[in-house]
Amino acid sequence: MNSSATTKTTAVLVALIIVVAVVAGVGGYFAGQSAGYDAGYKAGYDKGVMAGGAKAYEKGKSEGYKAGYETGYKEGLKAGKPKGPTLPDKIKIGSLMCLSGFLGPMGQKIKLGVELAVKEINRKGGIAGRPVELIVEDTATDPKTALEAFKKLVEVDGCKVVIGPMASPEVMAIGKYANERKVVVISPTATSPKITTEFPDDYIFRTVGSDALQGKALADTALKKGFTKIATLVLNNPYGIGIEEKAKEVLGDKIVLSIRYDPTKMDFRTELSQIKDAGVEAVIYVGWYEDGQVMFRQALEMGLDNIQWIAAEGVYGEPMFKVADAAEFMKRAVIGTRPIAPTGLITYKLFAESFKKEYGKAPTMYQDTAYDATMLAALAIAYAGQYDGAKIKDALQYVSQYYIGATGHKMFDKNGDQLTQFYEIWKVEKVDGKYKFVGIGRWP
Amino acid sequence: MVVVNWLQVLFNSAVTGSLYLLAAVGLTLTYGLTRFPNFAHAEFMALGAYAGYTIAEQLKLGFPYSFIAAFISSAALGAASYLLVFRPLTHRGATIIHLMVASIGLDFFVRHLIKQVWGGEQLSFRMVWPYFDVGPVRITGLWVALILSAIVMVGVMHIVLTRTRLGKAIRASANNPDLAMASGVDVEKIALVVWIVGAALAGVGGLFRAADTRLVPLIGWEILLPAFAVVILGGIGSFYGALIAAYVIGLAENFGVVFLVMFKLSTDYKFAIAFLILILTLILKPSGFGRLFGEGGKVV
Amino acid sequence: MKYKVEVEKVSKFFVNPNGERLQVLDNISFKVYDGEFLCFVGPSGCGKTTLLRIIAGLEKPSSGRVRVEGETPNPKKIRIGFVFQEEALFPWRNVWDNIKFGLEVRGNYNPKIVEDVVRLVGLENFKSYYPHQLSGGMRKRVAIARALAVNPSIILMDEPFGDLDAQTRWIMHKELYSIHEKLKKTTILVTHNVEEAVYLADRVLVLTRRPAKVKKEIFIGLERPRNKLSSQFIRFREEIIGFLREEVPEI
Amino acid sequence: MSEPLIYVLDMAVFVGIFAILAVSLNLEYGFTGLANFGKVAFFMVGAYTSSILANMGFPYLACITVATFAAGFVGFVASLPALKLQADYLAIVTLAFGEILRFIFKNEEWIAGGVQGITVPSAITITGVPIQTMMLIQLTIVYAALAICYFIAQRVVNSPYGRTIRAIREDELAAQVLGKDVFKYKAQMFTLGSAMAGVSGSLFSQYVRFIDPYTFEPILTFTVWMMVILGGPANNLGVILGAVFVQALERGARIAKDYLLLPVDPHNLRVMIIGILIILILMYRPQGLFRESKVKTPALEVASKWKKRS
Repeated sequence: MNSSATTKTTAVLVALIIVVAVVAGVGGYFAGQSAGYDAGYKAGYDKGVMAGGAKAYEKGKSEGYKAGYETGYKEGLKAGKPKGPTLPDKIKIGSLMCLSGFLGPMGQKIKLGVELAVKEINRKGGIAGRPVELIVEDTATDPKTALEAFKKLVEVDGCKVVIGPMASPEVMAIGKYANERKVVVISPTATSPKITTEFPDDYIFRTVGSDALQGKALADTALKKGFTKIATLVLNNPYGIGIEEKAKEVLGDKIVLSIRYDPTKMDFRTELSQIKDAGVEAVIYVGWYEDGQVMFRQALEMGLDNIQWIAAEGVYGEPMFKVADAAEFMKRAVIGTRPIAPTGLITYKLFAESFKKEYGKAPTMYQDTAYDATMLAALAIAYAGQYDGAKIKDALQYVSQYYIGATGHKMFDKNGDQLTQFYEIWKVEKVDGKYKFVGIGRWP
Repeated sequence: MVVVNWLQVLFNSAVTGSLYLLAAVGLTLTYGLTRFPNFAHAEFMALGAYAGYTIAEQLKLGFPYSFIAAFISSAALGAASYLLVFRPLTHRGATIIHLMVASIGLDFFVRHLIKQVWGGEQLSFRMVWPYFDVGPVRITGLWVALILSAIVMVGVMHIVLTRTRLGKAIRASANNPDLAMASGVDVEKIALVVWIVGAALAGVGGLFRAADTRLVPLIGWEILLPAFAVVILGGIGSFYGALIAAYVIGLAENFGVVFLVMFKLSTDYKFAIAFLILILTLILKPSGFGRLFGEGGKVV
Repeated sequence: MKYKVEVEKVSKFFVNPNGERLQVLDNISFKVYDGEFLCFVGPSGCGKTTLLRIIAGLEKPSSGRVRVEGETPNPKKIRIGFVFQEEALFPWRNVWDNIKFGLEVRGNYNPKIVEDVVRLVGLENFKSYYPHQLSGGMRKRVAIARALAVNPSIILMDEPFGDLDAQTRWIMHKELYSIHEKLKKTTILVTHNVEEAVYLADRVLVLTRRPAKVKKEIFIGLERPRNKLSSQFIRFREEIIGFLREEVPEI
Repeated sequence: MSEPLIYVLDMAVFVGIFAILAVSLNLEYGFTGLANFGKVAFFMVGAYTSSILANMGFPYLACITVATFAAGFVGFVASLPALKLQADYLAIVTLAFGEILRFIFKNEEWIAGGVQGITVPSAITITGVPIQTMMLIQLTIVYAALAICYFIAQRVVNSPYGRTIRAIREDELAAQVLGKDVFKYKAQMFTLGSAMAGVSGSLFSQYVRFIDPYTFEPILTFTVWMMVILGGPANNLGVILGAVFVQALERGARIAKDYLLLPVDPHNLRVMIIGILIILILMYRPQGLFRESKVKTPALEVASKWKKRS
């Protein structure tokens, strides 16, 4: 039997199994997904291995998984059985993004992740047959404006679920109001540990790990490599400082030089000279694409590629390669961490394919978490069966236990933080004249 | 113990200073001539940078062409600002405060127009510049180009200001428009020339800043206050004062970073150094270097 | 007799910081004869300087018109010697270069002309000095020389000696008097120093508070050089001060 | 359920907070002619002082009082060197001063959390009250403060004192000649304006209940300037209407974009419109949409006579 036949058989099998296996709500989603996976595995194993083709097995598995994943979503969203008061005819999901201001450039990109999810949901028939309307508001990277925009979403549009806001201070600013008005907030990017302590056990969720975890991951990576003289170079904002503080806590006096920089300054030569002159073995670096591109280019120019740089996830992504010098520097000197799913990333691949089909380019950092946040919101609404903040909040806790998204398992703990977060350790390689990220390890 | 490569810091200061000089020359001349600080100067830099980007990256014509594009587009914006906004306002008897507020209005307008055209996303130049070591100092092609541009600009400006009738009139008008006018200089014509040249130089400065770092709509606004510090320290309307002040502030910022790191303070305060110089100059010696060196009879 | 300057019904408005129109000159008319030395006195801030600037063509009147030698004043066309209230010299130019600036701009620089005016104001030994190396009185001489160098049709002086000490001012009054005697240039001088006005002027115009109108015209029929201590001199002085006091009771 | 009313109330609260700022800038610029481009600095001092005290457990009245005095004091200290400067220098110095102050709040974590910001415990907690009622309570507090500030501003500008400061604005030299200690008057107005900004900052922090250094960028100052320029300097009612207008435009753009299909991003468009509007107003109607209010005191007669004479 040839492999294409195998695939076809698999798909048919999967579809059959799913139709049988689907139950209501998230059960349907979950069942669909796992059934698909099982079916693919089984079909691939049975047919593929029997035919002696490991390739066919792999392909069968992935095809089956894909089909199951697709169908699972579809069924999961469709099967949201109205319980009690029905869902409105049109389901409004709000989103707060930094479309202008300092994080504006980043927000413009992350918005695409949210929009992709909404498009997919509507293509699959919406939530229990109701189309989703997405309302995106600009926060101008400013807590005050974020709060104002949030109020607009809540009071004018009547949104009960809001994806965003992006920056931790913005989440801090809207948190209290969200709790008062019982509106579920899922931030795809806010990583400050302060959010956990400030808003435990409430309406604030996030699909990204707290900085405290990643700070530890970075520090452990440095320890494992045996560095004893380390510099930290971080953004002077909650993201950078959150990680820096955790890293300092772990590494203690191994850190000999700490520099916090303003990302708008963009002239880092003298800061980099300082690092060079301090004679450190490694630099723990926390930045974003925006300043990372410039920082790495200037670091290469200053000849800092002879020490090890350990970077946080802010600089993980294709845009870093747009600046040739920055890419070259990353190849030579940078390793880093980034949050990943614990069980491999076929879901990410599917997300990336869909993204590429929609926008013609590869997804970048946080577009995946934004996508997951939106998908989770939709599934929670479907599961809750009514458009009510408190119900959706409970449903969100429940569906997150089964959801495997672009960034893997997204189970929330009782604080609305990620229960488990694994980090991949990556480096950059140049293959056939093209730079790419390669995983070289995992934390913990 | 913190080890410092002072030569490198010195060179870095020259890079920073050259950028500030390009940004501040037009600002100081227009300030002297039209007698108000033009906040929209920030957008002269931004427009030059974006125009240069379009030529170099979107049309792939290369850096020299983007240089010309930056020069021309900012010059046009400078001329338009003067002819359509500031000259009519002056004719209507607007006060300094009105002119300042109007320049902020213009700044908002142009910045968001740029944002509308090029989008808010960060853009960057893909050019790769060679880099090499001279002794202990690391140097890159871009920095050399920047410093050279500043030197060439200074040389040309110096010859124009001291050798040509136009230049002498510019220098006189920027220092004391009334006196120049009473001496028979057509100050309005000179003002137009200065707005065009000043904006064009700012555009080139913006282009270098963009090539050195990246492009965002706020690119000009980010270095507007340091540029003001240069203007104030150098004495308003004084080209030579600005020349000295730009490098003084470049030095202060870069050496400041070294000390900030030594004393375990955030290097964020780097900006504050320029602002502090600005405030102290205004309070202690409002005429800045212009007077300080003018007393030697040479500067201003 | 020929009029050198004709001011007809000139009014001037400014827009204040709130956009309110602020009138500084109210329907002012007068004529200046060729070779006359005319002084304006008036309360501080009444608009004297504005009036002078309008005559020089540095500003335009809101209404009315000004004629200098029958033409609308324009510093590019009509040569005007303006001596500013504040110090107005280019600090990077030495005495010689400052004086020649007006000629340079008009493209008719001639060392002999400069030489003449330098001698006239007695700065022969200071030609290569920079402004900061000179005393206040000498800087005023440079400013006057600069104004004279372009062979102006009229000389306009805006409180030129306000910032000098009494003694130097004394000397400058004498200097100015002798220069005027020599050249017989039509001169308009704005001051709030009544003594200065009576000492120098053929005619004094007293202006009212803002918006300024011509309050009184006084011909100073005294022989020159005048004695500041003579009783007639003091009578003229007290008369003008009396008019001013009506405007500003605090004086 | 959606409650558009809350959104309207919310806007009203912000209008109130900004109106206080606009009135305070009006005192400085509109009546005294001071170009304060660092308004946000004093707003920030008020907000941080109030927040720190609230976190230490002080009652709200104490917070707002201390915030007012703190901002007034900083304003007074800043005014001593700054007010000797001419308009353009003053503008640049105050702008730079605000930025330096912001850098300090941003980088010194021990003051108030640095870049992490600081949350503000609510002074008034009444459990079981619907949000609308809470909003109304907030609204009452803010508008009471606005009323007091407005009242003080009106009293000041319509008194003989107000006459003097207007005279200073019109002609500093003349005022000086008339024996007025111009510097003292300016410093007093600057201090008063700063104190009012402190009130506004305190109300802001209490309403938003979270502040961080990013809230206090120079753009906030310019927003207030727009309110004053649009509303009409030297007209306290006008600048309040200016505040209403700017806020309404901002929120209007937010809502309009859901219903209109524009080829331009409405946020860009909004700022572009404001930019053009500022230039046009300064060119064709520099007195603002509303003219300078006439002096209203028993001494009106005297004042108008004085005005005519000058």
